[in-house]
Amino acid sequence: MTHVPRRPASQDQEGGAIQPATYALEAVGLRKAFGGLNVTQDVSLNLAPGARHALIGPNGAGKSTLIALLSGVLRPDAGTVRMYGQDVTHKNLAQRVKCGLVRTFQVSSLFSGLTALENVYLAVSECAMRSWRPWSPAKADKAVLERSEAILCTVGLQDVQRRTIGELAYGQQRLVEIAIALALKPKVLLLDEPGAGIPSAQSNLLLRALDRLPPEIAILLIEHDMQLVRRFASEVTVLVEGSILLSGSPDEVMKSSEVRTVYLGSKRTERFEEERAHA
Amino acid sequence: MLEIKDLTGGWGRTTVVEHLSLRLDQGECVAVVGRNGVGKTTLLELISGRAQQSSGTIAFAGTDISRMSAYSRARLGLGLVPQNREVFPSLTVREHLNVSARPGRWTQSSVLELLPRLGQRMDNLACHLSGGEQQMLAIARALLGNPRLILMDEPSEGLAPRVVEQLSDVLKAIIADGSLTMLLIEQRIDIAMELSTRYVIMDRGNIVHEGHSTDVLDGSVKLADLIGFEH
Amino acid sequence: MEQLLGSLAFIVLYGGTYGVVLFVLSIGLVMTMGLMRVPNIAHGAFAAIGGYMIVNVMAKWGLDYFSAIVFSTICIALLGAVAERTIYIHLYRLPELDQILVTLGMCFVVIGTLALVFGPNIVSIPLPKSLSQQIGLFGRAFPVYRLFILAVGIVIIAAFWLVFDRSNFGAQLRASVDNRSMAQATGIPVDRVVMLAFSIGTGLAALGGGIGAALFPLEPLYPLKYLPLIFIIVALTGFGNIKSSIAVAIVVGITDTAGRYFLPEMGGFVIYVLVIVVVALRPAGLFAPRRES
Amino acid sequence: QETIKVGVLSQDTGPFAQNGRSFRQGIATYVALHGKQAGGRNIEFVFRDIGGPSPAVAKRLGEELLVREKVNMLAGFSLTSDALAVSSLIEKTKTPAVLFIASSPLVPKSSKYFLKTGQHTAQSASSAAVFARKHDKERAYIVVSDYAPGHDAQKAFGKTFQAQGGKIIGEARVPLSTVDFAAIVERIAQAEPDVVNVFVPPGAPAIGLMRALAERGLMKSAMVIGMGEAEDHMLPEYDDSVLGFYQSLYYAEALDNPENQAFVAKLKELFGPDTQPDFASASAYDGAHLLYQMVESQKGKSWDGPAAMEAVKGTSWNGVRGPMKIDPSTRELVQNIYLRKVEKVDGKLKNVVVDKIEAVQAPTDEWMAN
Amino acid sequence: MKIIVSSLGSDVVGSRSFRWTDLALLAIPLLSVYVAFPSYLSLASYVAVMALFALSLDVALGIAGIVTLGHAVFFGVGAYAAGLLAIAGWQEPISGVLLAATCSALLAAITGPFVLRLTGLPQVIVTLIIAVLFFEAGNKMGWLTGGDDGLQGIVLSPIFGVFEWSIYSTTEYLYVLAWLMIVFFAVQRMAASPFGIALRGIRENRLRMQLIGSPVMRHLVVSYMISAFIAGIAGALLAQTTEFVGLEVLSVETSIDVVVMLVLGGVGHLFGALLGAPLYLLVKDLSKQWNPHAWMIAIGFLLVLVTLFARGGILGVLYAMAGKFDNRNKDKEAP
Ligand SMILES: Nc1ncnc2c1ncn2[C@@H]1O[C@H](COP(=O)(O)OP(=O)(O)OP(=O)(O)O)[C@@H](O)[C@H]1O
Ligand SMILES: Nc1ncnc2c1ncn2[C@@H]1O[C@H](COP(=O)(O)OP(=O)(O)OP(=O)(O)O)[C@@H](O)[C@H]1O
Ligand SMILES: CC(C)C[C@H](N)C(=O)O
Ligand SMILES: [Mg+2]
Ligand SMILES: [Mg+2]
Repeated sequence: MTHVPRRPASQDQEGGAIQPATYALEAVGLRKAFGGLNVTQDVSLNLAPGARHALIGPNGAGKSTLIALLSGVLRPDAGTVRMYGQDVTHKNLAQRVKCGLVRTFQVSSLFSGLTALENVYLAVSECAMRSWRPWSPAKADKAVLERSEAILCTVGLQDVQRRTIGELAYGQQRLVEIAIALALKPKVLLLDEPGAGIPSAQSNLLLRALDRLPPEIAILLIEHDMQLVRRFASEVTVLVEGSILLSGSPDEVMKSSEVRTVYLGSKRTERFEEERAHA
Repeated sequence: MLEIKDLTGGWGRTTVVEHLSLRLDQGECVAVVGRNGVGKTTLLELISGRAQQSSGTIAFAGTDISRMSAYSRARLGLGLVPQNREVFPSLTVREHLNVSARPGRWTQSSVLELLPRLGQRMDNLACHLSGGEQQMLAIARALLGNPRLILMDEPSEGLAPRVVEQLSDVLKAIIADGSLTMLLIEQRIDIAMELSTRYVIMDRGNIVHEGHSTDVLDGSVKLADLIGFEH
Repeated sequence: MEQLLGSLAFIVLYGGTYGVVLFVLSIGLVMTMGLMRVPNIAHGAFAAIGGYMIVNVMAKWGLDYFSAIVFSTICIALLGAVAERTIYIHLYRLPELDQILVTLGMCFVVIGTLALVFGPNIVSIPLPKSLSQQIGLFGRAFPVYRLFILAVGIVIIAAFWLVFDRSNFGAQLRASVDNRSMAQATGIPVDRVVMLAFSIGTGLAALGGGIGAALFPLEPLYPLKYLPLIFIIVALTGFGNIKSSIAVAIVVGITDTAGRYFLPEMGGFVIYVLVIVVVALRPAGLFAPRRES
Repeated sequence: QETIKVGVLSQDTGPFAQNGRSFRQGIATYVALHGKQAGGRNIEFVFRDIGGPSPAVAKRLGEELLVREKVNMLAGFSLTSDALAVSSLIEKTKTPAVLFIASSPLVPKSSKYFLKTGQHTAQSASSAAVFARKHDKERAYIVVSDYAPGHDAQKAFGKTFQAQGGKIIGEARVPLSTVDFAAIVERIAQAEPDVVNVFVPPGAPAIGLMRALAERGLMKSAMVIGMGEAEDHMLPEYDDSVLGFYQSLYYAEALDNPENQAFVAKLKELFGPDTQPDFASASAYDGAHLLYQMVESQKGKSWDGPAAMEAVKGTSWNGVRGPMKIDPSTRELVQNIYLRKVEKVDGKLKNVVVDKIEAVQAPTDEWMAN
Repeated sequence: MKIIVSSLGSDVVGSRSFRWTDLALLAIPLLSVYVAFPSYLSLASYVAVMALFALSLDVALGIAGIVTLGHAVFFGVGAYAAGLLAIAGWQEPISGVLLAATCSALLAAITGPFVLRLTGLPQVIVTLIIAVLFFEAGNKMGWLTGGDDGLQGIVLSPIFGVFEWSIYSTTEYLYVLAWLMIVFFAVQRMAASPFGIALRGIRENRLRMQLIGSPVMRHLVVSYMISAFIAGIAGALLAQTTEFVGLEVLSVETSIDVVVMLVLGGVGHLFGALLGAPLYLLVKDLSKQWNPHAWMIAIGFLLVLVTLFARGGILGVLYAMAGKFDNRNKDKEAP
């Protein structure tokens, strides 16, 4: 499949100033609590450039919260987030996006009154720094328009690009969600259950879209569909009750008995073993 | 249990489902599969009474429910797990369970036993739950209404594999003993086939193919070809 | 010193009763706006209609003050139910701006009609002898009328506690409003629940309009004139929290009275400034206890 | 036969709707008594409703009256701002305009084509002070609504009261929108004045203020004196709390001069026995008289507005309010100010005239300025 | 609570852009008023000023989704600024308008960051409260504003030093009309620009907009300033054409009026503002002639009916009819 990124050999956490930054995204000691509930407990996570990393774990383990902390939707109670060595903990959402940190939402969050094309157009024009132009007509900006259409094409929505989001079926909305993320030229892409609502047989389309991304982009994926995880990820981290249980290659992780008991369940694991045998 | 004849309907003036007929017997679980946007959800919502029906009939346990409100249908014993979860954001988990409870085999404690995660978050507002927890809540809400026919739209979405497994085991058992009938939409073919007895494939608002789930499970039928996915 | 104590007693007692009237007047809107998510600009119109009704049944049918208030409260509650069934039912689905506009339109119609029928001037509700007396309290004269207001407030609070804390009603109402069709599909009798809640709200508005007529005089423009004040209560309450609305109303009543007392020239605006400060400090906090979703 | 058109700018809707109604009644009564003609010409009134405090609309309607309706004179004006808004218009077109009740001294100064049959705010306010001193009141508290007329009244009362040896122990301007006066009245009560001078708009504020004053016992312990807060037709809106309230103004329904008797009788005949006149309808009636005089003065000549004005400057006549005279230099009126007290007559609240101060002149600008 | 603005999002990227012919289409009926109803020009210029004001609200409400019941603040500040400038001796009208509008825009830059942090009802309430406070401040600062008496004595020099002001409102009408057309054209351009689309994105989903890296607050503040600038132009024009400024320009009623006008015309279409103002004033005028209190009833009913049955105002109805037509074409294109 895709290449397997190697962990940077040695790495000095304190020496960011001396050593050139190697990790695309680096989270150190993140904590977050809602009221009395510790949702994220001292989580540290690294993504090398080009990483294909999956995050799995039981419902309510804190995966979406972690993404929210990384992307700046939530402020961590403690901890640091760095991108290519640069501390972005105190940057807001928009600034992080400008640094190349892009995410999708578990529950679609789109511009429902606008057309699919306009949704993507917004992202493309923002990315191309065109959003301050108040005078030239939007449709005259052919470069932006063409790129928007091209991106919709990659996710297979070219036929419905003139429909408003409210008119699209759920699965199509999920694809617009991904199209927007792609439009932002991400360096680090955080995907929260992108496959939900897309037929499993059609998730090819999704994987293909991801494959077409420049290989140096680091991707963190949350997904409950183990087939997708296995086909996509080169490294898997398991989050349980807000802290990391273990990390490793998909095979390692799925073999772990702990992961089976808290997350996978027995049958699913069997089937997974089977599939692996077929592969 | 459920008899749909020549059903046509959709959203507002747009017709999505056209001249569709389908029959479910007591204690059956029928899976509806198909590509995005072919009208699976719309079919379900037509049955639940939330989409607009323009012609045809829907009979439930011998009663014609085509003209009934969603409320009357629910009271007759129709349960719904909608696609977007549609939990009530300003209610706590406990309040969800309270307002949806109707007498029957499912009680608060038996539902919480099945979905223990919810029990830990009883006093949280639904809008503060994680995606999977919301899905569990939507399922719990439907079960607590003790429906005779349950309509499930992608119930496994967002749920951890272990939860899906437990859930499908329990549902399978109840369906098997004949006390629950289910119409299931599921994108994950493996789960759908495991749970269902029969499947139908939809395309462009109609049923284009039917078959038995066992055929898919044992590999004699390749669903992906029928649905028409590109590989 | 004595003067200071006298001032304090005045502020607490007058401000408190003022707050209670605000509470009764606004609780219906707290419910419709907070629980039912309909910014019902016409809320004050129900209060005004109720007030005018009291004046007229007292004058034309010779009803006494108390029966007139009860009568009009019930009538307006029924009117509210009818309005909910015929007009508001179409609003739940609309965007909020449209809801504001429709109810604003209704408000205009009521104002115009009241002016047309009863003339543009103020009308007053004559207080019965028993209420227009004074009694000694905390070493100073205190109108019985204000005590009556306090008593009514306490009764209403108790009733609310019974309905909302001891039953599913509140949760059913919120569910119905969050997602009407899903609530129906869950088997909640949405229509009944919403109608009942609405009718309670409008009935109470009429009650507030009636008992508060000495503080907020009745006139055709009534529905719009006191809207900012009622809005403030609703906003500070944090949309929909009935329990805190009583506290907020009383705090507002007392702050307003104190402001007018200590700074007569600017005092009327202390409360507005307070709202702005609160919003500046806690833009989400006080207003929205829950996340939008 | 030539017709002289008079455009009447009034407030028929909105918060000042009462004024508009009174204007129409006053004019209609005058026309009923004196016919539609003067000086051989027909006189026709054209009404326009400004509909609230909106000078832009006033100016537009004024322009419409002049351009489209081609009126020869303007009249009406409840609010000072409405009058000021049209001042540049009448200046340009040399159109005489009669102010019925707008009483700010700014207006006659803004254009030489303004005449008035109302008052200078200070006439009533100063007379109130004179009256209070006559009754040996020493300590005055002034409470006015915080807007321009209120400021004028506050100034005039305070100045006159002090000039006559009284003492102002407190003054407060309350926001216009105030209807609950409990707090300010509490302050007033603590200051223990023996006279309270008030100036608030009629309607909800006035009723609220009276009620609060009575509740706190001030209506009895002090002389409460205002201006036009409780005209007779408004009294049914008050309860007994208003008993004992004094007002100083240039008109009272109870005046027993023949002009007033004829006016009141015709008014009741035209608009029903329950109709009561007030200062606005009286001013409109007297204003109509002034307009007729102006037309009369141009008898046989071609219409000349400025000349008509010149002709009536300095006239004096007996209006429904008694003798009145236009001061030719300032175009303010010299008129009587009546002191009235609300009492119960035959079980009904009524304004009873208790005193009058004769031939009150408008103060000079210098006096008002400092 | 989120306030969703019920404008019909027209497909800017997909639809044809504004053409000069549209402007001509607009100009012809407006100019014909000049010829056909010379005695109504004073009313017509008032209507045009209000249309411009409604247009300014459409930028805030219809495009950027800022729900305000306090837009009169900017209108009023523009009017007072223009009036005070003229009284202070700055009698050149055009630069006067621009300076006054700049004052309004600066005010928006100050209140904007505070107001725009809010959404939904809190935003409505806070704008309402700010409007109340500004009205009172205008009243209190009598030394500057003339308080309740108003600001009078405004004298302007002829436009371009050539065209004299007239009491027949001929100059006034053309002057206001010129401003209206220029502003309308500019706003049209803006609405169809990338900036305009970004604003619509913010209106639809603010959080998501931040997440595509958009400087949401700055966009909002700028749009608020643009809207305030236009409102300031309208206010200044009112001051110049009536040569008087009264406190009511700052009143809450003015704020409500302009919202009603815009809604009757149709929110978010820009043309709606141009239609709504005359409709509102016409209905008000006609019903008043019938009975002084009837206008509130008439406007009230109209408001209810338009919102319930003619979503998107008059223009919404027109668009819906055109849209049906459009859809048919769209369906034909689809395979
Ligand atoms: N605002 C909040 N207030 C209180 N609790 C919250 C809040 N947001 C999230 N939580 C809780 O934090 C926990 C973690 O939520 P999160 O959404 O991160 O889970 P998740 O791992 O993404 O789960 P899923 O797989 O179901 O999506 C959940 O139990 C949720 O109820
Ligand atoms: N609530 C709705 N309002 C209006 N149109 C809708 C609505 N839901 C679905 N549609 C339309 O109905 C058509 C069928 O969609 P539907 O959701 O039924 O498909 P689906 O088969 O469930 O797809 P998916 O697998 O993506 O969930 C779509 O074109 C969509 O635009
Ligand atoms: C009391 C009245 C004679 C004063 C009048 N309302 C005015 O505006 O001047
Ligand atoms: Mg999640
Ligand atoms: Mg679906």
